[in-house]
Amino acid sequence: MTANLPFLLSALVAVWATFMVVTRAVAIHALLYLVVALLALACVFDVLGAPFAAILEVIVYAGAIMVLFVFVVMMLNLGRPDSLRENTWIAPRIWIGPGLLAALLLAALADALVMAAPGGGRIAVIDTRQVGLALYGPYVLMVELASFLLLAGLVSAFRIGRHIRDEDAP
Amino acid sequence: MLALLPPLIVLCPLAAATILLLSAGRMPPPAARVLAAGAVGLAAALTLWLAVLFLSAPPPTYRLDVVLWHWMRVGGFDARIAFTLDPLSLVMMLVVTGVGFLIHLYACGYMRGDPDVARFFACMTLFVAAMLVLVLSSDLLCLYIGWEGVGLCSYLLIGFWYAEAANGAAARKAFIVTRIGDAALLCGLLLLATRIGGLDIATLLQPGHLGGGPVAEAAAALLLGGALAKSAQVPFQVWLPDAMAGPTPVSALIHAATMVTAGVYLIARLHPLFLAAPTVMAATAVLGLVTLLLAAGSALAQTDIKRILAFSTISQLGYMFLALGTGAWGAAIFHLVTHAIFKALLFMAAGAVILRVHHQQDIFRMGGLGRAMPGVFAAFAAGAAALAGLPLVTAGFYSKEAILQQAWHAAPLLWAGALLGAFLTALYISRCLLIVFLGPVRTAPTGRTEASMAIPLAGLSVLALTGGLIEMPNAIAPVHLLFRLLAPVLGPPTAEDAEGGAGLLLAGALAPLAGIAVAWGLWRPRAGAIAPADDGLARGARAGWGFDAIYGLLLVRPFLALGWLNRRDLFDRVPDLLAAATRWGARLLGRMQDGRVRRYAGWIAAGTVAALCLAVRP
Amino acid sequence: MMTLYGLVLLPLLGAAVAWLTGRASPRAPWPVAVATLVLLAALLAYITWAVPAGGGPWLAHVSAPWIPALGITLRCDMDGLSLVLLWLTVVLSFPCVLLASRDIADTPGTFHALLLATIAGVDGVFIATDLFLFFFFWELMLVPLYVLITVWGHEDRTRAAFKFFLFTQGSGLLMLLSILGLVFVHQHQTGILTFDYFALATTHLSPVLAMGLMLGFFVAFAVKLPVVPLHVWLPDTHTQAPTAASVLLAGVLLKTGGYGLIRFVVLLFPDAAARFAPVALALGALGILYGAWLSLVQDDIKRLIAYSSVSHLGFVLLGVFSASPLGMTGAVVQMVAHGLSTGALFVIAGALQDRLHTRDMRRMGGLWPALPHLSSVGLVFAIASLGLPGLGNFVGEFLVLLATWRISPPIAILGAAGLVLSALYALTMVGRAFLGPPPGDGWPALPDFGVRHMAVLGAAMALLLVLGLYPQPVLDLSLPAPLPHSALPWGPRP
Amino acid sequence: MTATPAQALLLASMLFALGLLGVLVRRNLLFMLMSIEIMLNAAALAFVAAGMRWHAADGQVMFMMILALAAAEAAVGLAILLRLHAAGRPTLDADTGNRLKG
Amino acid sequence: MIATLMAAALPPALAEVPMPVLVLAAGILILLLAIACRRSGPGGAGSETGAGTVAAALIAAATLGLAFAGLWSPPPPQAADMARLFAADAWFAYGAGLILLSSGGILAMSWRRMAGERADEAHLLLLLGTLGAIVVAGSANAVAFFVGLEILSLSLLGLIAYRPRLPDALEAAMKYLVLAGTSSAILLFGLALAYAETGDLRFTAPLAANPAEPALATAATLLVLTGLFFKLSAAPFHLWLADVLDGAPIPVAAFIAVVSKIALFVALARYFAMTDLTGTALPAQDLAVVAVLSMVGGNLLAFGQTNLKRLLAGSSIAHIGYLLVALLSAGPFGAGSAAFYLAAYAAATLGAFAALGAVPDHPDLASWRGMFHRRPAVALALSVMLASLAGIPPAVGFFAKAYIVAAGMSAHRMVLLTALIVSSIIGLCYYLNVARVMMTPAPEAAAPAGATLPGTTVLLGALALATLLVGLFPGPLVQRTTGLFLPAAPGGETAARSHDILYAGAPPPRPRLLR
Repeated sequence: MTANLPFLLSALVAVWATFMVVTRAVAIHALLYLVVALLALACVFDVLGAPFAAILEVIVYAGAIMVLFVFVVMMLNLGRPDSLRENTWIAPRIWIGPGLLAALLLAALADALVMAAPGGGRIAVIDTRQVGLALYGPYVLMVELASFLLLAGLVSAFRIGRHIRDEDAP
Repeated sequence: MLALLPPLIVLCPLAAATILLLSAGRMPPPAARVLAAGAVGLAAALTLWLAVLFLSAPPPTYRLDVVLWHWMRVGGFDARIAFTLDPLSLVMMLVVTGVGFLIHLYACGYMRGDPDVARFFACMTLFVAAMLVLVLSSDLLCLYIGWEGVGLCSYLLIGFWYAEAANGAAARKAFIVTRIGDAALLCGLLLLATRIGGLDIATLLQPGHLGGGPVAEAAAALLLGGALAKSAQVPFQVWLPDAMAGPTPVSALIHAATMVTAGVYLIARLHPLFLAAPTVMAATAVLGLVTLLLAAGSALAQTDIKRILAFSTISQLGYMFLALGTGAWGAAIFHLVTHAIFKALLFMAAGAVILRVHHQQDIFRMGGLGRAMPGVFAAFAAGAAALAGLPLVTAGFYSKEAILQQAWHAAPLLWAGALLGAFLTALYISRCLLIVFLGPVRTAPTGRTEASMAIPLAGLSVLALTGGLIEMPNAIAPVHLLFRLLAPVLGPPTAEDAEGGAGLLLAGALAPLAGIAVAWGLWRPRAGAIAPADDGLARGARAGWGFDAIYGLLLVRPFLALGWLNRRDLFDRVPDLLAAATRWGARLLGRMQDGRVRRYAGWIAAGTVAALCLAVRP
Repeated sequence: MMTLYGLVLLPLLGAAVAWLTGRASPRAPWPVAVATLVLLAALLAYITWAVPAGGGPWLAHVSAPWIPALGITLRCDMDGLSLVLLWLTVVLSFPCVLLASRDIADTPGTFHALLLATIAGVDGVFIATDLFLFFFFWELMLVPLYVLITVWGHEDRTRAAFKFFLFTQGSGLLMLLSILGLVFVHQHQTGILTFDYFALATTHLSPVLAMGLMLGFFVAFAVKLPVVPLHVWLPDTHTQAPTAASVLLAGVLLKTGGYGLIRFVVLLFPDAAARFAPVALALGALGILYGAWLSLVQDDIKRLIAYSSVSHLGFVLLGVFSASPLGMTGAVVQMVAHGLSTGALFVIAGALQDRLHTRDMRRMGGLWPALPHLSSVGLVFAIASLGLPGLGNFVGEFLVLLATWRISPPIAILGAAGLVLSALYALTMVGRAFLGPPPGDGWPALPDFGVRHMAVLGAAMALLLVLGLYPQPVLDLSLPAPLPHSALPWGPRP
Repeated sequence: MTATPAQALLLASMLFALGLLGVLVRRNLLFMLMSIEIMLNAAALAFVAAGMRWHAADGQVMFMMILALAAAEAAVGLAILLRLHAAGRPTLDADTGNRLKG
Repeated sequence: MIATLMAAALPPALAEVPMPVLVLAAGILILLLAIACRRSGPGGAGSETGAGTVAAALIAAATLGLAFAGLWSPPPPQAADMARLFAADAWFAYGAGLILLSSGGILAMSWRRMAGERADEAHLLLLLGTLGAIVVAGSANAVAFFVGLEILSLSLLGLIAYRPRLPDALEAAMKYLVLAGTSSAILLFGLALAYAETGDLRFTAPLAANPAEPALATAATLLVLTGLFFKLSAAPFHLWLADVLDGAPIPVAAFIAVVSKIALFVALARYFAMTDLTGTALPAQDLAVVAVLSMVGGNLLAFGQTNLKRLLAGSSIAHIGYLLVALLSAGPFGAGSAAFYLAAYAAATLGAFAALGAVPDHPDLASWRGMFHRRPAVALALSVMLASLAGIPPAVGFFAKAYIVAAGMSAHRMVLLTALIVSSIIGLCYYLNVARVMMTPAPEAAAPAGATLPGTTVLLGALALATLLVGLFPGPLVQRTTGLFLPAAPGGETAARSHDILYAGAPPPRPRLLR
């Protein structure tokens, strides 16, 4: 039980922070909670024996992607009216349906996980080396393809984001 | 030679009809008249020649089969287009071509001035051809061609003056009412064909081929249905009075002399079948009697001269059916012949009258015409006398007497009814004669009767008076020319009961005389206006005892009303419903796409969750 | 005999030529169509004469691979039944083209191309003996007709064309299910995947299965024939179609339903058909009476004729399911006669509409003096359609009723009652349209039928007369060829 | 003992459900994007946990792929978001102002 | 030969990759370089010369052509089964061939449609999307599948919002982004669960791993299915399709409706290659429900539409349903009929969109009135395409649908076939309605200006011809599509069983429903 404590703690934090993300009215608050959640998840990764993933989670996710979000939030220049409006949009009434759906999904997944619990052997640490070997061994092609994935994202984002400020320009 | 003649005789009017039809109205009217009358005259002459040949050197069995071609031969069923010449068909041919020729001659005069005379004669000649096919056929299916063909011509000719809507309605009514009978007849044919495998009359009538019992009864009943409708007997009599909408020669030829007697001919031709069906025989007799009384009663109340004659025709046909029902085949045919003569005569005389009084047909608007048109008066009187059965001097007396005698032997009640009918017959025809030809003049006649009309009148008058002499009761003179002629077909004439004969004869002679006397008492010429009786009984009688109204109320109206309600076709609503359901579904699904991305995500989630929930915990 | 393919290819070729020439000149397609039909008739005549004497019931055969992977071939066979119906098709195409389509002003090239394409499809249906090929033609012939109705039809053409297409196509899909079911059962039994009619006929089927498969076929053909609850597309379609399409529909297309019933229902599933016969007979009688009844109360003259078709084709159903050569041949004769008489009636109704710009009989009447030729022809064909003995319709109806009487007198009596009703509606039509007083102050001068119309319709009448008085050649031909291994429902060929 | 893969998967499920909840509830596109990131993250966690169970690095390889996707998707998504914001939907409301429907 | 040479010259790590993927990747890089060179060249970024676009189009066309040729290169040596990323089998070759041909068609459609905006990036994105599609079609591994899918998604996003100044395009991109993201996450979660259950990342339904307690495997399968269904736009995951097609430029709409769906369907079939889909067991049942919903729902949706793009969206949903029927008809014909139908569907849908593109900016049905008079060739071509979609002879769709029905019949899928027939009849209504509208004369003789672009004309003509010719002579294509679908890996009982299901020769299953 005690050995399990770090996992439980980080898991609790992650769930709580995620819940806060979903329920916040102010975007920047939500983003910060998201960062918290991601950091908590990084802890979970570490507990699970995936230090490389934990590090990437912190650097790329919490670091890079979230910063991107923060920039955008800054650019949008949201203010008090926005958070007030946001509050009316997340009135309790509209939570019922989605909440039910999410609960059912969780129940079904939990049920499946409990019924067919994946065997829990000892957790061995899979270190960066192993990951690197896998990544540049059998999955090297995927890495190359991932570059095309990023290229596609790049071209798309470039295409969409160009001339964003002069809407009337040809 | 003998074998060649029957087809040739049929061909004469048929060719004329074809030429007249194909000329499509371009033929000048005189040519049309000459062609039609000539063709039928030629047919009549050929028939006479045929008769002479046949009688002088009869074939061994008094029957000659002329097979023209196989009509259909499939699946064990075989029908041929074939003619049989035997005494019965010979007599019928003589009537059809002889009377037909005279009526065509008469029509040449009667229809003068009508622009559509070619169409008229096309139909008339076609009718003669069809009627000849009817009487000559040796196969019932072939007979059916003629049977329907005459019905068609009847339809075309009743509605000849088509501009009048009522004429068209009358024509349709005639065709459809007879068609109901035709359907029954067809069912009878189907039954027989199923049993026998063919409809050859000779095969059919071979003893033991069909046997008796319910099958024979059913077949006979169905055939009787066809005969009743064709011959305007109760309960199908309603079409004939209306059929008087056609030109008078049509009434004379089709609705008095020939077509309406087809039913009589059919039963006489198939009498062995009917003999095997005693119930149907009884029904035939009873229906005949009922018809003759009802129609005679109706005739007594009519005001239209042609309708009087129409009801009279129904009534006289009732006599024939009575005769058939009592097994007096010869008497029926005898009456058929004499009736064809005197009724054609009456119609033609009436037609002559009608032409002269500007197409006035109401007898109460006529009167005193005897002085203006003595010849027509004489002809009408001769016909009326024959119809009434004036004893000894008229043809009608002898034929009716034969029927009465037979009825007495079958059932005295039938005889009594028939005797009452004879009385009524004399009464109504005398009424007609008295009102039309005697008394004060109410409508002044103009013009004069043409020779082409007068000659047939004269000829038929003579026949109407003397035609009966070919067949006399034993009590008067043992002359049995007709019965003996028909014996090979209809069997030997039944032996007459000698002791009752004279008494019956006397009764039969007195009834018409009494009728004439009563008529004289009621409608003798007197000054002042006369009007038809107008009490309830008379109105009912005038309306043909309400059969039309009842049929209309019970059959026609509900049928049409239901049809009208369902005019848009009940089943047609089903696709509409389906279409509406589809549209509804489409709208529903379209509403799902309300453009809100959250909603879309919701559906995705819902689908997933539903699948998961169902799968994980089934 | 490769010429069988010509029956399909020649009209298609003609269609292409008509379409192409139509782009150049609006007057060109009509002669092309006429020439195509003449050639087609010549080809059919050649095929008819080229039949080897005494070569068995199947008169011609041709086969070529099509989709070998699925055992689908381009197999066509012709027996007397096919031959009779092919002749009917060719003969009825002439009035379509000679009388009805000459005056098409709107893109005549396309019109004639579609007309010829329809004829090609119908020809294909009548000769295909590969079930998939049959289905292909079955669906194919709808398309040009749909376009014909949609583009050149009357006021409510869209709905009518829709209904027509949906009903026939939908029921066709049911037939596809049955075809495939049969094919796979056959494959299951023999291991051979084939759509060949003759091979499939040897399949042994359990009663339930046979009934199910037969019903699939039956529904498709019943829609086309039509059989009463499924007839609802027909009145609308016939009413709204342009004259040529009406003639083709009534004259030929409905016959594919009857043909299918004979070839693919009764012969392919004799036992199931025999068990189904009571229902089919009842439906036939219902159709006869219901069609006649509704025909009687119509105001639209084309609708009246359409419902009369429903009534007449009820006899075909009776005949087919009477399971006797008598009924079968009667049904064929009835089909041929109905094609001629109803086709002619549609020509006449179309001509009336062209002249009066209405089909409503309440606005007609007294046309005889104004249009003597048209009216007399109308009368003649009305009489033919009421089944006057001596004309073709009577032979068909009589044989059918006779066959029906043998197995069920009550049904036959109902059928005979239908004859009374047919007289009723036919004469009502004549009375309302041609006879009686003209409405208002008479008709203005109207163009009557000319020589062309009279000649073509006269030829149709002559054919009806010949069929009525000397039907023996058709009777001899029209008995469908039996399958080689299985006996006909009525035993050996007489 | 330490955490089992099952527990980690359960955690991933919870995060996943929460992310889905966010997508379904929030009308603001920014929050939707965040929720999608949460869901992707949950999936990544699940992969890592699964990799733990089999002592294989494949799970982490997949994690990295997901990371790449998350980055790319965030970039494109934010670009669209900015564009929408500039093009007249300043509230970033996903529900109103939709022209494509029906 | 070139392909052989290339294969020989490649580094060993790339040897496993199917040739078209390599060619496409190379082409993308070349195009990227070309664009970069041009932008930084003397003309600079501002030069909107057509020459650059033409050059880009030529490069893209050459790439697609070479990739298509590469399909005939000798199959790469297969790595050990577990680690295999790609399955370059016949099924892949067929799917990739269809994808490449369709992409070529879309290229022909779009090569000046995008003018006004720079088209070169569109070509780049088109190639990227095609690459993603081919990777999806050929992936034997979850990682490869996922990466390919996301390449496809992301390039689609760029393509949908290619003209971001149009609010519709932006809105469509937004919807696609949110929903594709959600569904990707669901898919990923499913893949993760499957990996947790089985321990390998093969892209195949994980049902066989632990038959005793299949709950987790089932959940995983269902989650993966959700992702696949979303991309295939099968009901009830279809709602985005109409909006996105409506908002996207016509070539892009065609790309979504054709290329993306072919790729996903090929992958879906591969996913279930080892699964017994004959019975009414779980994945089969799920697929069947979705198939019915898609057929009926899609056709109903299209039935109510007056916008041709949205109508085609509905039609596309319905056709996915038909394809699922083929997939579920695991008999001798199931895979063959699905492959055949894919080709018919691709040709017809592509043609329909090409016809829409020939009369641009008129997606509204009402503006197509009288098209047979105004633009007869376009109307005729569209009619042929719609006939093919509706399954009317002589278009190829007729045989394709009949083939599917045959497959269904041989597998006794009576319920599905009933739904197929009912929905086909609904489908007929709207296809015919379009044809009817084009046949009704236009009230005013307002012919839309602008002639059809040559690329579109050629494409339309070729597609119409192909649709009719293959419709009349489907034999060769049937031959080609038979026996395509080899199971990815023979292993154990399941594989053997699926082998039985997929091939003729083995005794067919006992008829159940019919007996």
